[in-house]
Amino acid sequence: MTKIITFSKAINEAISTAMYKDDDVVLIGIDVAGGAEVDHLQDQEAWGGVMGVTQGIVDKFGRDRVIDTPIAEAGFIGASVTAAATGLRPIAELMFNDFIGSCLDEVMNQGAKLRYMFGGKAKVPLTIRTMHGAGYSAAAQHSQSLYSIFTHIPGLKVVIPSTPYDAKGLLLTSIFDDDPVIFFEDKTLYTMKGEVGDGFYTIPFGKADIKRKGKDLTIVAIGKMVHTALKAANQLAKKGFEAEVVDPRTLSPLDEETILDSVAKTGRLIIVDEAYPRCNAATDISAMVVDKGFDYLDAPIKMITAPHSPVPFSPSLEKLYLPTPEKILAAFAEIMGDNSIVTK
Amino acid sequence: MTKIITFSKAINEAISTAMYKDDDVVLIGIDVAGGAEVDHLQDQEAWGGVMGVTQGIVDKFGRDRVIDTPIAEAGFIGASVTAAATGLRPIAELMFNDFIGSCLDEVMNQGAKLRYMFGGKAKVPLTIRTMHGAGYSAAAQHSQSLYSIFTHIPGLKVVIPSTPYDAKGLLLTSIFDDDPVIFFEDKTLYTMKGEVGDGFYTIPFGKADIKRKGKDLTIVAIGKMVHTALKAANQLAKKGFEAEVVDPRTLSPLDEETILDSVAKTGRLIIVDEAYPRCNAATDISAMVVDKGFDYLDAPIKMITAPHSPVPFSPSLEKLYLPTPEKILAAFAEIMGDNSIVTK
Amino acid sequence: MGTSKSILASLTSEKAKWMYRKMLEIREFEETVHDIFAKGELPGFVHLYAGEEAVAVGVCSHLTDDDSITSTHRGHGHCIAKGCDLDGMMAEIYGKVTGLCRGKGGSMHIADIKKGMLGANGIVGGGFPLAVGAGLTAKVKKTDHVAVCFFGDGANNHGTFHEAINMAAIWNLPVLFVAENNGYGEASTYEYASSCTHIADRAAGYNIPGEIVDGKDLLAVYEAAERAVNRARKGEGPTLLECKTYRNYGHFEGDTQTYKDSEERMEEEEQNDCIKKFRNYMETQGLAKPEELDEIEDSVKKALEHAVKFGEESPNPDPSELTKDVYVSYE
Amino acid sequence: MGTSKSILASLTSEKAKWMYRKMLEIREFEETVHDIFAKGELPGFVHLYAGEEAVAVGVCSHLTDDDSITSTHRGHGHCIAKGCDLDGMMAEIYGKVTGLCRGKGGSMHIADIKKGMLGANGIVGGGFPLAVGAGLTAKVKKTDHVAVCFFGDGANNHGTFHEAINMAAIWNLPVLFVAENNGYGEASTYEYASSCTHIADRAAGYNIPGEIVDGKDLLAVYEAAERAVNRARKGEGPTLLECKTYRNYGHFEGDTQTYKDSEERMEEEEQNDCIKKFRNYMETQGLAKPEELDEIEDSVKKALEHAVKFGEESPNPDPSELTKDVYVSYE
Ligand SMILES: Cc1ncc(C[n+]2csc(CCOP(=O)(O)OP(=O)(O)O)c2C)c(N)n1
Ligand SMILES: Cc1ncc(C[n+]2csc(CCOP(=O)(O)OP(=O)(O)O)c2C)c(N)n1
Ligand SMILES: [Mg+2]
Ligand SMILES: [Mg+2]
Repeated sequence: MTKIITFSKAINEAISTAMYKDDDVVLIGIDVAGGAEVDHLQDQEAWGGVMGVTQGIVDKFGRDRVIDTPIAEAGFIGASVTAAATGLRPIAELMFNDFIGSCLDEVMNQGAKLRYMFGGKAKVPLTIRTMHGAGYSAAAQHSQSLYSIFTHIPGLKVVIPSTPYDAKGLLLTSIFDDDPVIFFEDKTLYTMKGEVGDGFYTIPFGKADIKRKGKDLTIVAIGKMVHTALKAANQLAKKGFEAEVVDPRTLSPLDEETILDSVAKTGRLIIVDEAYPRCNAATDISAMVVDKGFDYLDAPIKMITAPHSPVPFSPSLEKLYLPTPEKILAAFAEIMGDNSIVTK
Repeated sequence: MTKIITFSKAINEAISTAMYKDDDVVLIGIDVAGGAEVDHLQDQEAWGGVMGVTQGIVDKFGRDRVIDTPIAEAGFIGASVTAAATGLRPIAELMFNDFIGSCLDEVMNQGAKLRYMFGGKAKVPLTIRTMHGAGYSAAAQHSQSLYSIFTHIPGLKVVIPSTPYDAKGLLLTSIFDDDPVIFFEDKTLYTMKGEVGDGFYTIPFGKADIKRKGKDLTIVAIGKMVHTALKAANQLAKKGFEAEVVDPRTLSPLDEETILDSVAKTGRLIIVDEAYPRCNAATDISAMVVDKGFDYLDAPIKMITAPHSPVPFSPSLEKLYLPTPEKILAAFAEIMGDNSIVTK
Repeated sequence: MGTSKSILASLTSEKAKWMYRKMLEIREFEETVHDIFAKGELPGFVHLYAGEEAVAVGVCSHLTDDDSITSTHRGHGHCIAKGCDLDGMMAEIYGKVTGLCRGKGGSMHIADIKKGMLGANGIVGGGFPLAVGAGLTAKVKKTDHVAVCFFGDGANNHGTFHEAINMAAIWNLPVLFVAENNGYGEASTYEYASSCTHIADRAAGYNIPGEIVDGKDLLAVYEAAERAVNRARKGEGPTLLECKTYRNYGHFEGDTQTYKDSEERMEEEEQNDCIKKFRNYMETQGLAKPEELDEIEDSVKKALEHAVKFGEESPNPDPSELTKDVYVSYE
Repeated sequence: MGTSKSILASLTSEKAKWMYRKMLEIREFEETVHDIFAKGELPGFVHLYAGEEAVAVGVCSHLTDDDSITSTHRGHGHCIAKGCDLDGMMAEIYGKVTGLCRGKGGSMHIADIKKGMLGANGIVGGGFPLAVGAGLTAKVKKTDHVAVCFFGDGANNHGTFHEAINMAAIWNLPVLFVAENNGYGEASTYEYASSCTHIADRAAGYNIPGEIVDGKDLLAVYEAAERAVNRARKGEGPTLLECKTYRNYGHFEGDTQTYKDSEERMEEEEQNDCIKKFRNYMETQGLAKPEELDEIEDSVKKALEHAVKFGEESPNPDPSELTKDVYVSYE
């Protein structure tokens, strides 16, 4: 059975499903319930996170398992690491991924390294949910897309869904995975609707999803950029080119095979990544393809990313900041040496 | 006039030279002097940093300008950001780059973004010196090479010298630059000796240095890896191949032109980067060359990096962890399809 | 208003009117933003300072442009009290190139370095070390400038609170830490999130003075801040000043505030309003005539009308601004 | 040794001998490591715990394997007191595959989860939140396990101290924060870096008990820790226990310790040695005969000889270990 629900609701469902299934799953973060210890407040009216994504969870599972924290990211993310190592399976919410600045040590030097440093004798079944992405005029400290940093760090698994269906299945996989996972939610996708399966289902890590089939061009697109890529693909189709849109879904592990197979078929690759352009997932995927699939390539690999600057507040600038279908078309026109693709 | 001194002494000289030149330059960090307020301790016996790099500086400039801090990286790095914005020109020491986990916010969300977020109305002339690199059995939390993370972040300039000469000149450029700079010092290079100029000199950012000329292969190598690359180049020379070794010296800004020119000449590129393999400087440079110099390439670009795992403590494993000349030769043999390069 | 004789004596009519005007500017600014945000005309996240005016104004009344402040996500009040231009602020919130940050910062990042306003801050706790840095510059350069760090009760539990206050204390820096305890961090109460009874109680752990004042009472804030700023200027080190206050609006615009009690709101927003109380005080003490105060009100209203028009009508930043001012020079 | 009657009564000869043995194991371990490091036979950075034995042993004597501890860069003493195997520890320091972490952690990362030893830590302040996490598990799972966080006087100024203690306090977690105030963080004195007179003074800011004991007096630590652990087990929340102590060696091996005073060293290392004092106490109180204690000494010496031989002779990790155990499954 499936139904049509929002991205936000899909995440909410994954959390309750996991919490029903396993008592060790707890939800922890700033105002994940909201209003702890407020007398008159009924739990069903609680905030459920600053964007309301976890609304209703405290109602079902109580405040022992839905834990509001002080504004102390190092404190509660660090605590979640050892809560995981000592028997719980926490879902910790790092409200905006930009706040990693307050708790990188706990993620990078503790959570990600325990298993290895301890010779395999520790496990850290921790999922960190976090919001990212520009487009809401949230300005430079609330709009970043920092998954490249986490992809750089060994010991973390990095998940970034583009649809409600994927969000639910990947979040359930994350929660029941025995390693620390960072789960990225694009805040501008929360209201997006899509078909989602009922009950418990998982989507394996390291398996890309081909969101559209094509033979003339491969577009690897990350998170929300999948939709930008699909728009570009539709426009290209009108011009007689069939683009294949590959959604890696997890950046660590990365499904190299699916990407390489697609490029082997199309000979051309454009990567769309909303992140800053240097040392990002786009460069990572490009370098991988050049290393392992050089002979498949008929043209340079193009990367459509943000410019090398912080996210501007002004909506007029932010619009220019983000990758667009037009930028994808222009890149394709360039590698095809065919300007009519953009002019016609 | 020049002289032969260690990498460590070259950095020490750059700091004193800058502090003599400009009273606004201050040195701040944990035990950068050492022994603050210890009665019997003469300043000339002070620690001068955990590796002794800043020994003698407090002697020359006093404790008003050489400031020991508590173990509070967020505190003193954050303070350095606004000390810079309000009139000083601080050199802050983040002892090991691994400790960025305690102060990423101050670097990424404050220091790097102020100028942009404030519409160009702030300047942040801050230099953060930090140690990196494996090879001393310092284990997973004291051996990382995290410059890729900083290269990802717009607003930071990223410097990584490979010789005493470059270290002094680049550090002086850093200190007098009006933007935040992260200056990486490989701890295993401190004892390396080399020729260094007397007095004040600077080396511009964004200008790579060709450490060895060659026509058959370009090796772009970062920091200490320059020496690994030079060793490989010497071995290759014996086999009749001339490798060009390019040292970018600054990763942000990156001298794309010099790299592209070299690849245009050689047609082959190997990048040596001690960092973790995903989303690192090697992938960044590879992707740039594929984007802008695709037609120059006769072979896949190979990247010699650490594996995707934390740095192991055991010396027997750490040796395997690091890039070596042998790994470079093997990669070259692979792209030449000529196994005799490694066997002979 | 329980205020000591010394203040009554030193408080000139001019200063009192300046403070009244600043409080009104803040209130009017926030109510205006509230209205236009509700109409969907403003982009981004907005956090309003209405209700807490006495804190920013009482403290900043002792500062000059050479003194620095650091602020929070709820920064409009601090900006106005520190002398930022209303037109430039409003244009910034509209994302226009005439904004104080050329539209690139927005509500959460308004700054004006020339006025000593080192920026609102999107990171809770971000301001603590930044205030210490300004204090450090003052110490190294041997000026008598002071730095003020405004922060919320929620921020009081962030690690930077601890690191920064300890540093300011051991270095005896001219920094004033001003807690704006409005009872809530987002939807969490102060009592839930903080293990201390009063934020000021934590001062003892740093061997610095900690003081609690009624943050709704402008003169109480004014007086306590005067003492603390004087100590700082004289090289006597930092102070932790806790102001008990209340925010009239939600955490951000759009917040339904289910966690607040309606009686509590009534009392705080109506009976205990800092502006009403101060107006009443000025009138009864003869510091200003009602007409004068009405005139200020009118003038502030006009200033805000002007600011909105200015914000609305100003042009967007040029596309070239997108990548400008990331570095001094760097292609 | 100034110790209360109740302890005298409850302290069995067996327990006393166990504590004596553990302190000796630590001392002997550290002196052995000191010697072999000086010979250049050990890789990496090593920080020795000698001089502070009474703290780790006095606290851990109240813990079982189900209780957790978090530790520091100076972690050998905590490991031994918590029951880690000496052979496995020494092999770890040698980087051998028989080490507790298969040689992949080293001195700064020795851990043994089964023993409740959640790891030494290369990050100063890293242990605070980790201890809270173990305490949180105990609370959620409703066990009576406790967690202990050992930390240095230097760490006391790191932001994690503040965040973690506040969290433990508001949630009333079974966590004991044990300050090992040895007077120095690297080459900086406690007095320079810390604005508080005593670390325990900071407890008041979290509304939790703060207590100061002579960390050179095993029984003083033992007694105070007993109270705190009992409170924690009964659900009465966290305690901050400050132990005044001294490290006999440098910050790390190789440190010339110019910042220390030679008289101070003499007094602390010789006159005020925790092990000598406890041996003396045991003898005068009739808790053990001198011969028994000599026998323990011999046995510990032998155990260390065995550990060194084991460490030296054990094989290096297989090359395949390089990329193993980064993930459960992930090619
Ligand atoms: C490091 C960090 N964590 C969380 C947030 C999200 N956040 C923004 S404001 C806020 C509440 C702040 O409360 P308080 O300090 O009391 O200030 P107030 O809003 O009451 O003025 C939170 C949690 C943030 N911006 N930064
Ligand atoms: C976050 C961080 N900053 C700095 C260091 C470097 N460092 C290692 S130990 C140490 C001193 C610690 O002092 P203290 O907490 O008193 O412990 P002690 O060494 O006296 O046992 C420092 C500064 C570190 N490891 N981690
Ligand atoms: Mg508040
Ligand atoms: Mg110490």
